[in-house]
Amino acid sequence: MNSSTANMTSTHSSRYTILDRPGFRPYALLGKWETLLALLFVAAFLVNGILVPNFLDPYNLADGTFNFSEKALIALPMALLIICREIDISVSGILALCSVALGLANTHGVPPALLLPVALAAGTACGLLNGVLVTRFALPSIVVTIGTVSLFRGLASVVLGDKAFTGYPQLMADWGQGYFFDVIPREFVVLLAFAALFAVVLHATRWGRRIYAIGNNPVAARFAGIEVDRYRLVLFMLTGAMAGLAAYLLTGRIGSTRPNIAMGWELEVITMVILGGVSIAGGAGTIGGVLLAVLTLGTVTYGLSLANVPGIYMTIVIGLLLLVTIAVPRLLRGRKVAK
Amino acid sequence: MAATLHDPAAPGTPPHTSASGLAPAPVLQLTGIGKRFAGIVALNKVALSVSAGEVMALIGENGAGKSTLVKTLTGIYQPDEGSILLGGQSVTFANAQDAMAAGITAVHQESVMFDELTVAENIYVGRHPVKGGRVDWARVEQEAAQLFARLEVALPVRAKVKDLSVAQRHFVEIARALSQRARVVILDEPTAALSQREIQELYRIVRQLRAAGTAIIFITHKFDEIFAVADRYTVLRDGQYVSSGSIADVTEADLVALMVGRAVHQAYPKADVTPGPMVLEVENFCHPTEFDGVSFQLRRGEILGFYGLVGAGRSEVMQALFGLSPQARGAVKLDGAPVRIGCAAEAIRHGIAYVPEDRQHQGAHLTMPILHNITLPILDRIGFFLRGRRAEESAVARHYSEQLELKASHLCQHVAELSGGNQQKVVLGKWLATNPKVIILDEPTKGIDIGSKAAVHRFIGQLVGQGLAVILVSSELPEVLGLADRIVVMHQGRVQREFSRFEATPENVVAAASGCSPDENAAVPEAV
Amino acid sequence: GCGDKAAAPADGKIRIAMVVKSLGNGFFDAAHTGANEAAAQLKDVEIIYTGPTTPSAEGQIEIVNSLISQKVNAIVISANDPNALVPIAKKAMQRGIKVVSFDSGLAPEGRLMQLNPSSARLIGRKQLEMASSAIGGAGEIAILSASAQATNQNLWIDVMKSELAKPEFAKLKLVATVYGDDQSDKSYREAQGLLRSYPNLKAIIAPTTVGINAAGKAVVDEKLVGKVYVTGLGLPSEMAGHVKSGAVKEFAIWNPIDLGYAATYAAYDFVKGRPDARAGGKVDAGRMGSIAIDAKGEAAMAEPFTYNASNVDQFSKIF
Amino acid sequence: MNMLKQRETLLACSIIVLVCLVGLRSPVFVSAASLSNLLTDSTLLTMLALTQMLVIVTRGVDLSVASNLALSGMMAALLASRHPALPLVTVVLAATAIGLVLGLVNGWLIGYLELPPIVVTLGTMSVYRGLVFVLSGGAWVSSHQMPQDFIAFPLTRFLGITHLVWIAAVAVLAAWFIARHSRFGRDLYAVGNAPSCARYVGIPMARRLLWTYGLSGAMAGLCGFLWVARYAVAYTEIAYGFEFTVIAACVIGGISIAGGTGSVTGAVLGALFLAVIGNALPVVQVSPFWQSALTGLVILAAVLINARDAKHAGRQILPLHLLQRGAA
Ligand SMILES: Nc1ncnc2c1ncn2[C@@H]1O[C@H](COP(=O)(O)OP(=O)(O)OP(=O)(O)O)[C@@H](O)[C@H]1O
Ligand SMILES: Nc1ncnc2c1ncn2[C@@H]1O[C@H](COP(=O)(O)OP(=O)(O)OP(=O)(O)O)[C@@H](O)[C@H]1O
Ligand SMILES: [Mg+2]
Ligand SMILES: [Mg+2]
Repeated sequence: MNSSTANMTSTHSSRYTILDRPGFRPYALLGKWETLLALLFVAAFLVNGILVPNFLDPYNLADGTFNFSEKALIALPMALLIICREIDISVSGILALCSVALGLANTHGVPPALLLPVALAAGTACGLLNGVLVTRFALPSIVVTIGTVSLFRGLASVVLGDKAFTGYPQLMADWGQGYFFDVIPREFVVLLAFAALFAVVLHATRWGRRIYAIGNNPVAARFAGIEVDRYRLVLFMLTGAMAGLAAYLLTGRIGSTRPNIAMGWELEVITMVILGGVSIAGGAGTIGGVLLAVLTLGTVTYGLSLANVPGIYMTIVIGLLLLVTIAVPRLLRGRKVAK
Repeated sequence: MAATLHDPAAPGTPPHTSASGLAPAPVLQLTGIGKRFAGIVALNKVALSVSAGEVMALIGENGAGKSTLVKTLTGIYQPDEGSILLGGQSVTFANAQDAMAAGITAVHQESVMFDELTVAENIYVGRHPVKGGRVDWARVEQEAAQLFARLEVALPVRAKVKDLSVAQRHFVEIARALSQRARVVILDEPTAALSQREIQELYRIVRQLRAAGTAIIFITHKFDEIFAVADRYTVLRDGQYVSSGSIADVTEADLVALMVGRAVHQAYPKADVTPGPMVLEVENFCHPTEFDGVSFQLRRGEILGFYGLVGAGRSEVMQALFGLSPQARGAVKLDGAPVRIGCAAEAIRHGIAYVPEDRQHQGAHLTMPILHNITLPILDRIGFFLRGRRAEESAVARHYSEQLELKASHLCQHVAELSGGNQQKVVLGKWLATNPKVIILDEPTKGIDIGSKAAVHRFIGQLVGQGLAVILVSSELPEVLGLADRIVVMHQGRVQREFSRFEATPENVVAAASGCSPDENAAVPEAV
Repeated sequence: GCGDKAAAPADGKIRIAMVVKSLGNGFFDAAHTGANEAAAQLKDVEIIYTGPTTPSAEGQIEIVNSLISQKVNAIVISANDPNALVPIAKKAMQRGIKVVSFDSGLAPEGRLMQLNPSSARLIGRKQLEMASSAIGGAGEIAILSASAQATNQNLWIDVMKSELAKPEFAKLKLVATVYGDDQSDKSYREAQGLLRSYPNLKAIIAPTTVGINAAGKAVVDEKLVGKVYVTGLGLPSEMAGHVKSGAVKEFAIWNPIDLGYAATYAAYDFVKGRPDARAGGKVDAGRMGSIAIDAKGEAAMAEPFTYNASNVDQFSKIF
Repeated sequence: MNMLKQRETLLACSIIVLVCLVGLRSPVFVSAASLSNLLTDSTLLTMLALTQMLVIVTRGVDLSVASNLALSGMMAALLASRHPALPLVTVVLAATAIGLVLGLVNGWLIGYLELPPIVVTLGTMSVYRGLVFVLSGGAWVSSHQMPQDFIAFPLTRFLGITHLVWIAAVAVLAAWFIARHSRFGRDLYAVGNAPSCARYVGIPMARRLLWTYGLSGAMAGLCGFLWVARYAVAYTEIAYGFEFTVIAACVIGGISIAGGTGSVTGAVLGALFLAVIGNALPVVQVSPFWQSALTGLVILAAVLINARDAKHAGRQILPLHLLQRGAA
């Protein structure tokens, strides 16, 4: 650092002046995805609060967070993966396999306190497999994980057959559906803590900066001395580990393991991430956006389910929400001029 | 030969008899063209006119708006104001197809290539000839082959484009532009990726076209080219029309003054540095397919030029040196100690920097801010938490941006929004910021305008004065001859010869690059 | 019983939520009809009919969660997983909501009562009897189930396996149990696989509606009508075609309308805190009379009803 | 070109080896009847894989095919059951048209609004599936409600071959023609290779994408009818999750998710490969609990074989000097 600052003193004045930041443009702030989501969230909240009885009850709001906390925990590393131009379709399979690992460990008398490490280890191992296949063999991650999802879920069903694991310790139930101070669901606290952690890593550290750089242009990132494959591998393992954590919480919450646990969650998780403004082409997106998307989706679906709208109508609503939120900005802005 | 290149008598075009003589009515006339992007005025009331059988040089600094003008002419952008008259009639183009139909084609600055398609198909992509409801492949291949035969470029029409070298790809693009029997052909920096020999080929083609009555707009930053092929010039500065006239009436210095608005010292400012101790020694560097037995040494304060035809393997050697090619073998010593460089991060740690030749793919992160681009390789130095280090980051980025005369409005601007030459400057700045011992510059001034080029050269000179060792890979002969202390010439993956500054002459360097061994360098075998 | 903490809605009606395995299932739609009938008779009952899109325990948990928030008075549920729903059901009961399971039961600690459509033994046995009578008492049979995770299917399959040991079924030989995941294409392929791998197969028992349909179609397509018989559980409205084609001679199902009707009555009794509404007691079930609850909190209705060519058309108009 | 051929040969060989292995274990599998059954069974997957291939070639993906199939199939079934007198052709055309419209919606959003395909089709996937429920009221349409000719159509034989196979054969030929010999198809390859370059050569990208997804939708519509008629039942959940099977078929067939490459032969072989596994597993009597794991393993193996092959193809720099000599 020192010698380069020394160089800087010999500044040769350029013909052009370059500002440090763009001038403040409120218009640009309005155009941001997060602003849009925040507005949507507030709107959904208000509409629900006015139209749906029981919605504003704090206990109900707290309970409502159970519906998305585990999925959102997986959405966090998934966001990093997608920013990095990768994707993991196998998360729900990993979750099932981790839950089976928990069940096996539990039935073989592993003490309750050691169950969480078991789930995390199992998840990390699954993520490692994905990561190795993707990095070592240079395969597209969507292809690899379409294969591994059926492998992981298949292994779960091989172990379980038509049986189920039950009888999990109270500790897991406490984390899965317990509360802090009798009001704040523990799962939600875990989610917020991890969201903060991920946000710091992605937005305030050099790891995060490099993740963006890889997603933006993997070749140039390699040329800039970033060990692209190592980052990818670690992100896959992280996703696996978070799926393991989700498995621990979900299994604790429902107290049983079957091979079809969390079936179809991958699409819900990816929906959260994409609605959160993470670009599927990589290189763009924020954790704040993902969290807002999670809360918005949670509010909308919880409001609908309090109004006893059948689940299948909810899928329509979510599908439309996804389409509308990406289409409206584009329609408002007019057709983009491509480079 | 020339007359057979193509038949310009497209419907509605009066046949031209000769390229010389009094200028006929312009084929293409632009008046008052304006184009802005989100607050940036790229073009402001630009005027331009070209006649049939004329080569118009369009010149201007980086970011002057040349490429933007090309895009508005070819239907890729729609101008915000102004009019385009083609053959005396006002036209508007909603898309590239309209422009092609009207007889305007271009070879764009960015490569427009479809890697998985064959050479022949790349020429006809988007307008395959159809017979009886199906694509007439026989005709596609036949016409492509004929086209290359007329251009006197040998290319297998069935090869996939991804297997071609950069220069070969460029000829495919040129062939595409010519295949359309256009009235106006635009070449946007066509020589940036070509070496001397291929540039000569291109000149020949341009002259053929001119003789056949085509109007040609030729964009370049190299003045020798302007004087070699152009008849007239038009200068843009900051998106505005400055002047135009006949090439015969101006000198290089006049043009530079028009472009930049001030005088520029064109000399190559190689400071007289006595080379210091040895920094880098490369011994018998090999790669299974790309190069073989490459050895050279580099001292502190020295500039080592690498010259060769495009495809000679220089870039591959440099990338291997930078740890990007795991298959490479050989002994590398840094400051006398043997090192093994397995990845780019290690190379950076050892104080090596590599400015890649392909800025779009290997160099820049296009949708990231300038600031983040420049500090990317030095994040380790800045710290783990980047929040709160913003001032340091800005200082570094600002320093190098100013040294290189970057034209940008603010540091948070995405690199994609910069003009081609300014993107190159960002990449250069990013590597200079690593504060290296050895910097490898692979075509560092490709696409950079003359004023900035001088700034870059001056800056390189300064760094060398401070003890930096530079490897300069360049296909621009004057640059290599002017800057380098020694010149290594490569041919087909091997070192053909090494010249000291005093031995090197344009003739013997080019001869070596074409594969002549030292003793026969008097007799250049092929026309260069 | 415990005090009624759940707040009654403004109009004073008792709200009973019927949570089914998944929406769009004819069987549960019929149960809904029964529940509405009971509500009409009870006058002060409002039925909320709901269920997830796909038959998943997680989906049902979300729904029960929202029902707790709505402070309904009772939840009548057919569970996709007997254990996974226990914690949430317990939570509902802690908040004063009466939980009664029907059709596919919850584990005992998660509900006050389980209303079996019939006993598992009867259902399993019935299917074996139908298969046996169709093929003349002897031959190879196979089972085509839904997914390996479906609780009640597995229960019936276990019953069938133990019943097969009995002398009256000694000549029946169970050669395979396969799973079609309640997808028509997979079930069809599995049925075809059975027909091909076991040339001597005489009957396929499919205790699931998608399965019995697919097996019927596979038998027709393989031109084995008259050689291989399909039987199992299905709805008359969905099975009429296969009975006509001859692939299915007989099939069984209990009356889902009655099941929904009785479950609603039972839940009402619990909400009202009737003294008999407890394990070992009985519930009053309107037109069905009273239903006894055994010591494990389970109650069973009648033996499943058998349908064949003579009556299927008549019932197919009803459910 | 040569490399591509090799990869497809490899896949074809692995299919044959797979069939032989299964045949060794359970000889019924290689009987003529069984193999013809296999062919019939693979048709729907094959047809969907063909249009999915075109979509993937443009760097897109159509996740909504299975939902589209369910919706068009349900509409066809409702139409046929409510109006039994309607000629079958009308029903088929109606199903195809519905599919086409649903596909065009995707295409419009992706082509004209330039929205990312995976996001758009993820959204329409939910919407279409939900609409099946809404429009059918959640009720089944069962075999006895459908007209006889409706149910009979897919498996009726013409010249000894089922209609399904005929239709699939026509679809394969049509897709081959589109992919190899039509301007439309060639433009798709160009778009997939370099989307940003497509506009430079005047390819009407929006229109091409519109019709590519339209085609995928129309095929889903047709398959919707065939599916419902074949299995003689329509309900909300039909073909749930089938989109991933279709994509897996394409991927196994060597169609690159990165766009720009892929052949009809690849798509067909990929679909056949999965059909063989799907048909073999019930016959070889492995434990049903192993099925999913085995399928996953086999898919991974196929993908790895493909990858290994791709590595061999590698980037080889053409011997430039030879060419130059030729020119001189
Ligand atoms: N898509 C875009 N969005 C915003 N600004 C743009 C865009 N394209 C070009 N510009 C701006 O327009 C100006 C003109 O750029 P242009 O590419 O035409 O320059 P040029 O003369 O071709 O330069 P060079 O010699 O470096 O290629 C530049 O200031 C550039 O930043
Ligand atoms: N067949 C190919 N496929 C893909 N990229 C290629 C191919 N051939 C060359 N390139 C790219 O083009 C660039 C030019 O490399 P090449 O080996 O042809 O010449 P060079 O001597 O290394 O470069 P130069 O002479 O331009 O400095 C390389 O960086 C390489 O990445
Ligand atoms: Mg330019
Ligand atoms: Mg090079």
